[in-house]
Amino acid sequence: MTATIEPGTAPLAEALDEVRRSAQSLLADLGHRPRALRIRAGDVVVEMEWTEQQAPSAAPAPAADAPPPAPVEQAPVAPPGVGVSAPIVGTFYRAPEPGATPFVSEGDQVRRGQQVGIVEAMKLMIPVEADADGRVVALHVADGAAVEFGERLMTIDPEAA
Amino acid sequence: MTATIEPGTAPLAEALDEVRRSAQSLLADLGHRPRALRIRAGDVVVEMEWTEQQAPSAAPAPAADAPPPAPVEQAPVAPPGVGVSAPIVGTFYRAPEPGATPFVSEGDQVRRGQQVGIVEAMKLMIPVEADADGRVVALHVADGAAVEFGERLMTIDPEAA
Amino acid sequence: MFNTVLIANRGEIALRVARTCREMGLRVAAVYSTEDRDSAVVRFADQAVCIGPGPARHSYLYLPAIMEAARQTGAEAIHPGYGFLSEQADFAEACEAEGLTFVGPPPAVIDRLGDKSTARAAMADAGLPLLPGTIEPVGDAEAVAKVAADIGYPVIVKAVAGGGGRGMQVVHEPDDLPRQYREIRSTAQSLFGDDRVYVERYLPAARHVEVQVLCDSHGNGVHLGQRDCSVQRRRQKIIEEAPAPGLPRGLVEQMGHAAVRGLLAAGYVGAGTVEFLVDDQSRFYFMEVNCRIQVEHPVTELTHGVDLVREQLRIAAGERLDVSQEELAARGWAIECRINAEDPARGFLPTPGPLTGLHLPGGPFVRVDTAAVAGGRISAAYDPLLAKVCVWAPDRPQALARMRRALAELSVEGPGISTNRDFLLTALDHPLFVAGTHDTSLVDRLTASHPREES
Amino acid sequence: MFNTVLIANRGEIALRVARTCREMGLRVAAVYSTEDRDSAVVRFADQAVCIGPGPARHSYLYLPAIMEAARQTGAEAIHPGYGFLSEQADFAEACEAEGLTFVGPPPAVIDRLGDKSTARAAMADAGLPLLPGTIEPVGDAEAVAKVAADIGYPVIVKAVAGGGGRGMQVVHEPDDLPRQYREIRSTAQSLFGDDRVYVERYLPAARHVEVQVLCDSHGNGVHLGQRDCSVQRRRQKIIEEAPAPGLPRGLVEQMGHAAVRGLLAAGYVGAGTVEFLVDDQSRFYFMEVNCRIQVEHPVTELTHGVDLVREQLRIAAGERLDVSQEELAARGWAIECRINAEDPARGFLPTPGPLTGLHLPGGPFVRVDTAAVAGGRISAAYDPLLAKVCVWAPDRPQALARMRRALAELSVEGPGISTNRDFLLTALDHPLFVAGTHDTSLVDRLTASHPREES
Repeated sequence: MTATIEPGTAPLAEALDEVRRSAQSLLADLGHRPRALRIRAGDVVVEMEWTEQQAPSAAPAPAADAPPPAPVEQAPVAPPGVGVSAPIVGTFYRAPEPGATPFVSEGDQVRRGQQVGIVEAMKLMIPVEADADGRVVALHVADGAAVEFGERLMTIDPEAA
Repeated sequence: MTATIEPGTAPLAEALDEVRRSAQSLLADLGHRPRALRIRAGDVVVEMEWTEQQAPSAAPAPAADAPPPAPVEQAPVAPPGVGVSAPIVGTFYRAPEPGATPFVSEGDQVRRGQQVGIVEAMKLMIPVEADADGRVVALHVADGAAVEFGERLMTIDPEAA
Repeated sequence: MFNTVLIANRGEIALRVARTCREMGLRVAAVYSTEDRDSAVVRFADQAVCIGPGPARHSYLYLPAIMEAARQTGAEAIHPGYGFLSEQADFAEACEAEGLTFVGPPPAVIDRLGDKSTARAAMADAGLPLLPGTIEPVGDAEAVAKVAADIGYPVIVKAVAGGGGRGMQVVHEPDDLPRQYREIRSTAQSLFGDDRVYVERYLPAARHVEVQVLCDSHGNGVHLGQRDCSVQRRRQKIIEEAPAPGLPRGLVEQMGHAAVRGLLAAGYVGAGTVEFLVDDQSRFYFMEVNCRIQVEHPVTELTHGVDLVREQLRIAAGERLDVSQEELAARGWAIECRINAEDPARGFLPTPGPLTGLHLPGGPFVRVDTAAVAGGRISAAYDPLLAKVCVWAPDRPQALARMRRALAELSVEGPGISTNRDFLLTALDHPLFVAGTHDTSLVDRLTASHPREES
Repeated sequence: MFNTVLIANRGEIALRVARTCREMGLRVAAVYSTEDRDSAVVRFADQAVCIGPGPARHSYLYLPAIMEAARQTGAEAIHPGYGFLSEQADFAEACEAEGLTFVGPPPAVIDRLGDKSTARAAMADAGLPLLPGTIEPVGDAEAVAKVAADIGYPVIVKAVAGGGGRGMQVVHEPDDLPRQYREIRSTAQSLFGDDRVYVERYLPAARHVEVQVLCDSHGNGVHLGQRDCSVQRRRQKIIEEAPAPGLPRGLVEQMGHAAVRGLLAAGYVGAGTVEFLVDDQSRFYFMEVNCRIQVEHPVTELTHGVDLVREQLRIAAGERLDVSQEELAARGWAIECRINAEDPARGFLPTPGPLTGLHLPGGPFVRVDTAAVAGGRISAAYDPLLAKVCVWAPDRPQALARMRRALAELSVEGPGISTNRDFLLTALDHPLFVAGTHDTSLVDRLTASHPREES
């Protein structure tokens, strides 16, 4: 956390007071403790660091709401439910052939093991199957798109089975 | 705790006071101890760091009682009390000259500023002085032994003053 | 030159190839298994594609996935590294079929030189000395016994399709031959799906000396001197050096020329290595050809000042060698130690796991090739190579001293992880190694006397 | 040879010297201030002695403490590194008085070459070309004005006792001279306690080229080629390379021979550097001598394959040079970039603080000299050099590409820490630097156009 304040020409003591007060008030307003704090105003700099272990005072438990580090290649937010992943790197097709009816569309009920798409890799047509009974609540990949191994293609809500 | 002070002249003392006071007041208001603190005002910088082990909690003025991070090569356990450290790397002597009575022995009462030994470095005889009023409770280094800068030579119990 | 190169490998060699690509201004496309999601090459690459789960046969060895990744990334060339698909003629062929440049020799050459029988025939034709034995596979136990009697015991029976230290058997006594012949055929069948074997004289006290060769697609070839790789545990090299210590000067040149002649005759293109055995009377015998960059290539780079991966890429792009044999001079001495996450006291059992701390050697004339980082992990799914520590010095004694210093600087921490660092230091200090008169039996001597840790 | 060497320094150079000592089988004694308690060399050394608090004048510059540490550790020789006491004749004398070997030239030579006036006289006597100007210090403003008028403006007024970029002033106009003359004298008095100054022609567009020399105590001297150190910020070098680009071959040899001749004439013993300015017509002029190992010595080590610290120690032990000028050949190209913990956008203000993360470049032909480790800190008490990243390649374009790749691999993390990495990359990419036609004004060009960070 870094806060930068425009440099002022006030004498040092005043500037120091201002920066310190700023730090105090920022920390108080925050309600929790950051890992590090740095406030600079002209020549005056206040920096603080806290250890990870230190209990963040009266703030709620941080571990509970801290999201895990997101893998770089994962889709930003996956909806809840069971994901159907690409079984191989290749090209995803929603339908058995160009122009044909897609295997599934959003809202469809599917059964575990039911074919819901195809990934083509080097002329190999690898069927994609539903991992659970449920309703298709989201399709994440367009027809004909390149997909990596393990990439989430669609999401099934098993509650809706 | 580390305080880094750049060399300078008269107005420096004032600035130093200001920065130190600012640090003290910030820490007092904080109510807990961060891992590190750094305040800089112009050429004056005060930096502090605490070890992980130290209880943060609502301890009183932390600067006063916080022991410095234990140096790796220091004697395993230093008895409680005020340490008297070698002012320079060199040879420690307990007495003003060979055969003479030692400046102090275990159990002696000493006053702050009283000479309690000598460290010789390249023919320079650097007096070692007591840092506090109290009783010499332990001598850690033998007469004629090589000592490093900062090595604890003896311990004074100020309670016994 | 290409725009984008796909690196069909993992670990330190993937990163090493990526570094050279970057320096040459080529776009780097990496592939990774789910085990390697956070690997160094993934972070380094311009683009990275997940090609499958941890087990290599479903990812790094799975041809359709690699080819798809190349298509998706728009790669024009594929660098296979070492291991995995690097010596699979099928893979080189698939690249050709897709219009991709395979960074390595043509498929037919891989085929011919990968089969030990045809490789021996090709090298014999080119005038390279072979150990007494058969060139053609031997069809039955009686024929083997006859050949063995002719060339004298001990003999070694080798699978034609073998490699990497697997599929061979030393036979010391005629009485053992029938049983061991049957065993090796059955092993070869199960390992390689090919039970053909051949027989040659076994040299118990030989040195493993190999010659690094570069051949361009215009019929030019040069060699970059020798590497001695005699320090092996279970036929896996652990210490390599360049040049080979104690070889007569004439022999060095003879071997170099023989290697170039052999590979040019075979139609070789790219960087390749011709492995020889050298006996205690400084006679050399062709053993096999490796159609790829080798783990130990850095020692040659350090002595010759040549980036071998750069030369591979240039050759693959159809460029000519830009150095002549006369210009290629070795300077000083280089040694590589392979740091494996393994426990020498438990039979070199791999010790995968999280890496909580890692401090690598640095400073003058030290090179470290690794994909390991503190906070990462050594995967149980792949070989346990953790880092290659390489040093250079003007002469061998200084190089040895530098390697000891560098290895002492290395620190690897993690629950359950141990390394062969101390074992390497012991090997470096062995009087035979110090004298440079060791042979491939060095590690056996060390392990025989090595105290086994209680477990 | 010695048994124990005390290293009277800190940071990367202390570790670098320690590494060579270890390789030579010498016991390593380190000294440290309380700031450096957990430093790399303290961990590396066989013995380490705390010599004082953080401020250098109470520790690394405090002669009695260093001498005591040498006594306590039983050191027979002291290596001073660079900076601190390395060019203090007093220190070399104190070593002599205590029967210790100072790893550097004799005190009288340090004295003579440390004084710019006597150094210029000595080099002029040895036939080295000097910039037009005075050899003797100039006593008053009138005399200076007369000299300046003779040699033509701009001139540079330099403190006789100056060095490291401090104590010099460029004067462009005769009218400015009296004031600037007074200023530089007063600055020199306060900085060095010596207000003597001299005058020479100022070259606005010169290149800083230096020659690395080794002289043994038997009257033999060799040079190890040139380094170009023209990329400087505030007269502090930040990029150095070997050889110097674009110098005519004849000039290279002329400068090399001149440097050796000059140092041998001065009675030099050890590793030393003769700094020259080279003007845009490839004329060279003696500037000063550095009586120590230099920060940028690795680039010479990489091109020449010589461990310069090893040579320093051998020479200090009275051994003869074991290489002749004919055998010393440069190979390829080497570049060093100094990674400083500083903020180029804030006038290169140092940014000390804890180092929470550090990832160093590695792989082919990359060398990193550093004492920094993740979990450590960059101290505000000393100069902000964090690491020296060095690369080697067969030619300059490849070396540049490799340096870009290496710098891109570097990552430094810590609250408040920034580095000059991106600034270095910008400098490397400047068309003048790429062409190798830059001079010492390059950084000024860059900072003039460098966007200042909004705050």
